Amino acid sequence: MKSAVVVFPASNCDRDAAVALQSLTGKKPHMVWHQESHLPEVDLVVLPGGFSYGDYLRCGAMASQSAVMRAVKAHADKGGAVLGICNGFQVLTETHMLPGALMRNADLKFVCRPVALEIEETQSLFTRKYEKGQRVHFPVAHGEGNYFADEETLDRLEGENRVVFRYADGDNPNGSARNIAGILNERRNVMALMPHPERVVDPLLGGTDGVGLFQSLIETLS
Amino acid sequence: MKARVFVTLKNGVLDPQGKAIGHALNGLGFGAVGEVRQGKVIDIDLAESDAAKAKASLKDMCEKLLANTVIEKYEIELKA
Amino acid sequence: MKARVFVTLKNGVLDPQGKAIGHALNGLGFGAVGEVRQGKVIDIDLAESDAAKAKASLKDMCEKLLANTVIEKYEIELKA
Amino acid sequence: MPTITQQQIKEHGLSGDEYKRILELMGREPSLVELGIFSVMWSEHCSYKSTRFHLRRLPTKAPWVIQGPGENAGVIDIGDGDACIFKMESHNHPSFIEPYQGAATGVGGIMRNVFTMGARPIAMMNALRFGEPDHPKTRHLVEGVVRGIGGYGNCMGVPTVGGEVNFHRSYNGNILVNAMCVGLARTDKIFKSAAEGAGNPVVYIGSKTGRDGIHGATMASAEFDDASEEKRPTVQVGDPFTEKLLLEACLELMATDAIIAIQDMGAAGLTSSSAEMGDKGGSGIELDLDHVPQRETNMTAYEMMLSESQERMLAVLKPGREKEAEAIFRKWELDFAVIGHTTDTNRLVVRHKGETVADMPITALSDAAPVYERPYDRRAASVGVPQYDAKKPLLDSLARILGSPDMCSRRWIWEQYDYTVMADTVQRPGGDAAVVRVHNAKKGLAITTDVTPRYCKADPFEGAKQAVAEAYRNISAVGALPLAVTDNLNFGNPQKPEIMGEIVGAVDGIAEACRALDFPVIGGNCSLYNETNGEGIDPTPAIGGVGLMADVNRMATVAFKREDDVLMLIGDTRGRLGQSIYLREIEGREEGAAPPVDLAAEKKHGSFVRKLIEDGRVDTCHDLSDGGLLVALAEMALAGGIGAEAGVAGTTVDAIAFFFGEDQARYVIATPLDEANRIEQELRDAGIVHAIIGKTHAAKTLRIEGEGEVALSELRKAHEGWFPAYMAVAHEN
Ligand SMILES: Nc1ncnc2c1ncn2[C@@H]1O[C@H](COP(=O)(O)OP(=O)(O)O)[C@@H](O)[C@H]1O
Ligand SMILES: [Mg+2]
Repeated sequence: MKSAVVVFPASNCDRDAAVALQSLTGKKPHMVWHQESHLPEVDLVVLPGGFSYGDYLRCGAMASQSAVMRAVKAHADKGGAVLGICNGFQVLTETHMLPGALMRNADLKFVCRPVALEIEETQSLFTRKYEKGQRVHFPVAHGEGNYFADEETLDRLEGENRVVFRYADGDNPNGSARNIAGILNERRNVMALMPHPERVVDPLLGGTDGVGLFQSLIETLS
Repeated sequence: MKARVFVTLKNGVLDPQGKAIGHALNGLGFGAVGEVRQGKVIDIDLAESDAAKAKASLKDMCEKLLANTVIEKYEIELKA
Repeated sequence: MKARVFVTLKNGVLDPQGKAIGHALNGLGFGAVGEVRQGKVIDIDLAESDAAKAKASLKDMCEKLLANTVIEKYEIELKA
Repeated sequence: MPTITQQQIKEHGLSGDEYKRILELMGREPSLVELGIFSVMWSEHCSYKSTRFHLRRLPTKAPWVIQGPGENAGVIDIGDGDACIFKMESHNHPSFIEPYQGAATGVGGIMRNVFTMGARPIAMMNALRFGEPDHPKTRHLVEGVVRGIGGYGNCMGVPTVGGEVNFHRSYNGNILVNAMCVGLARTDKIFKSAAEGAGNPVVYIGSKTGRDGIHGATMASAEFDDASEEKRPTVQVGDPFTEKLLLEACLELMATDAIIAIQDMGAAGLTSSSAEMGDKGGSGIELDLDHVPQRETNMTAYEMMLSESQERMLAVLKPGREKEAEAIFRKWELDFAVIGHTTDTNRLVVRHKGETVADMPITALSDAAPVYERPYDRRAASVGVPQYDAKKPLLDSLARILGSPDMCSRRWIWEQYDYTVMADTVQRPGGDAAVVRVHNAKKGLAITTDVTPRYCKADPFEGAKQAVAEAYRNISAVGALPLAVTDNLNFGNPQKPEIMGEIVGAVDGIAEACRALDFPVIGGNCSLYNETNGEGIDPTPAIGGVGLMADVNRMATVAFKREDDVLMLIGDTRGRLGQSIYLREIEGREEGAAPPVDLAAEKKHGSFVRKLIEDGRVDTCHDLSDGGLLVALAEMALAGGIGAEAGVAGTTVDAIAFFFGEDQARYVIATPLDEANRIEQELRDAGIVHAIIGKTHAAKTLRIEGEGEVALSELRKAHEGWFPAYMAVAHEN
């Protein structure tokens, strides 16, 4: 599987994503600067976590206007896989490649801790190595991860099995509607989540629950 | 020309910040405070003297960047 | 009564957000955009019909909570 | 030429004698700009004039020290060509005025100190002191400081991995915000600030200069804003986004060989960075302020030289390399300007709008700056063994202590910090020391900050020794070898002999402990005049320690891991309750002698424990500090979710003193029985006092012989409860 990680000004989990991809795929991902208007030939594009543009104005708003996002959109339109993590999720909603918006956490505080997630949907290239209903722990680290969409959109997401990750009951760290932690686009080739799978691929760092996500992609895209 | 843009949450979109402020104000003894909503105000210096053009351009800025129209609405005010 | 409170940075105080927005707008081709400053607007429902009293109370809220008067200034607007 | 008035001299914080000295050094009356430059360079903050004489006594050398005090940060060799660069610095006063921005810019400032030397920051720590919880300002300050630290550090993508927090009335009017940054570089790629050679371009990089942080009093003439008549605030606002770009751009430039010297613009911005670079390089510097990127209009030379706008750096490049450097900074969308050049005159010359506004010998700002041997009075240390009610039920007291402001869980704080970003945090907040792995290696760095101000108040010398010893213990307890410290000396007004006596005592204590423990001081910071209405803070010499762990797979944590592990107490327990947490929280008194520190025992016990962990024989260890043995056992049980039982193990010490005394040089380890037997024999052979005090057990309780038991869930409720409940109350800003 060939992959690329997009780097926006003040992305800061770009290295973490690259390290995880390299250790699991054996290949160094391409690092793509936000001003590039073309992507290299890759199977997967990752929009990493961080504070693109300092999270100023709205998280992900300015990054969504960058040249590279037009290329990412074209890649997705051709059926290429896109994974957004944390700030990457915010960028994808701002670009309207995913529905809804990520608002300030309900208690207004930045939160960093491991959370329990349930795998809702395994019919996806991102989660086929997990079992339906499986419980995993990924860390979250964000101030604005409170997923919001109107009721109609939420119903549609659920009806089309596009809710991939849900915070386990009682462990919703940000007030997200219907405990939603990660969703798919309609075509099911773009997925984003607030928790950080790339931070749980090494037993020393608090677990390996994130490996399944990358393995799923490798298996499908290689 | 100076312009002021208001970006506020649409009705029906939950506003955790506004809620927290209302709560804190009540806690501080401001019992008369009911609903509170928080938004942004963006003041822009614009090198454009034609009001209609300025307005069109500001609207474009709002749609493209300043507001996320999924959750927010905006108002534009031109000054002097 | 409804009130609107504007909280903005005092002149001279660095506004990183405003700076970044201005920069982004220029980057999007809005060349006429000069300085940009970002502030907050807070809309408050107030169970108080006396305008003078409402104003006094809002001023108190600004001083105590809504504005950080070390770096911010505020304006109060009463509506209907 | 303006004539300097008595009033202006006073407003610049200069004494009559100091001004006389300036006249001698200049051979004429200074201009206002020159006076401003003298005032900041001769300030306590920049010149260390009250402490410099004493700081010379600190041990600063060791074979592994690459750079001791004197540069932007200290540097140690951690093997394989890797260097660890770290420093701690205070941002106390600004954080009291505006907690969010004060703390945020404190974090930004210390990060620049570290990356200006070529290091990528890999971990942040913070040592915080607030007033008593009931003080009307405390909540607002806690909330703002924590949010500010997180706001800046999280955006930078550097994990904030630990720290310490105390509440005490002595900080009601002067909180302490000390931030520490640890970075990594290659030993052959360390950048310094000596601007050697003449004719080299001086370049300005980063954010534009505004009127931030220029001290109000000196600005009376130009202070009002014409539009609103509002007084210009002197608070600096942090811009972590720009700092992140500055970090990446600087590291990119540092990968070339274009830089001769580089220094961040911290306190006294352009003035101190240019003067210090010229001084260290033995050169002169000529600046033309017309080229300085400016955020505001009509800035005067005085304002530009004294501005403390954040996120700026000054560098001296090799001639001809400007274009290459500029391209890097443009890519990162940062300001870049050549604003001067080095000379061979040894003078700082500043021009603005075609006029020379300052022209002064650089040595007048450095070597010739005043050094005071202020009179001091080392008052007698507090002594005595305090009385206490020996009948109070132990476990009730434990629950109260675990739920007290100084001893409760800091989760509310650290969950607002991203402590896992960079994917190398192998030991998170909540343990003795944080551990971050060296990227792509097996080794790691253990980091801690420590000081117990109530001990320092009772006895500055023993208290300061204790701060160093506790840092040493915390690092040893995770299995790392303590290598070096940075200190942050927070005190009251040094012009009072009793405060100066505290400073002298503390410096001597740090010096003695660091020497005995092979734990040299490679950097530090002094924050004096922490006083309000004549009331000084308790002496607070915070110690930031760093240690090296050869293999992060062999690391101990405080959490109990198995049932039926034997609990071994290492070190001598006399049951010293003087100045203890128990005495303060349960008896309501702070009195008696602070626990004495036996440095030989610290070294011996620390080395013993470290060896066990390094050899992979022990994975569960906690050092004993605040609250003593029982608090440590409770923390170990709560962290692991495993209960335990313990007793006084045949000693004659009274149970309360045994379980809550704060004797130093102690650790608790937990291991399976057969390993415990072997370790016991080795302890005996080594002549180390020790005792088997109990074991972990299946029940989720803590049971104390003769005292009954308490459910872990109850202890957890007390421990986790206080902070969130305290912060949930609405407060004014
Ligand atoms: N301000 C803070 N920020 C982050 N972590 C903190 C802070 N204060 C305390 N902690 C963490 O809480 C734990 C307990 O702190 P403390 O009781 O001071 O430890 P010790 O007694 O071992 O020095 C440590 O892991 C420490 O890093
Ligand atoms: Mg400890």
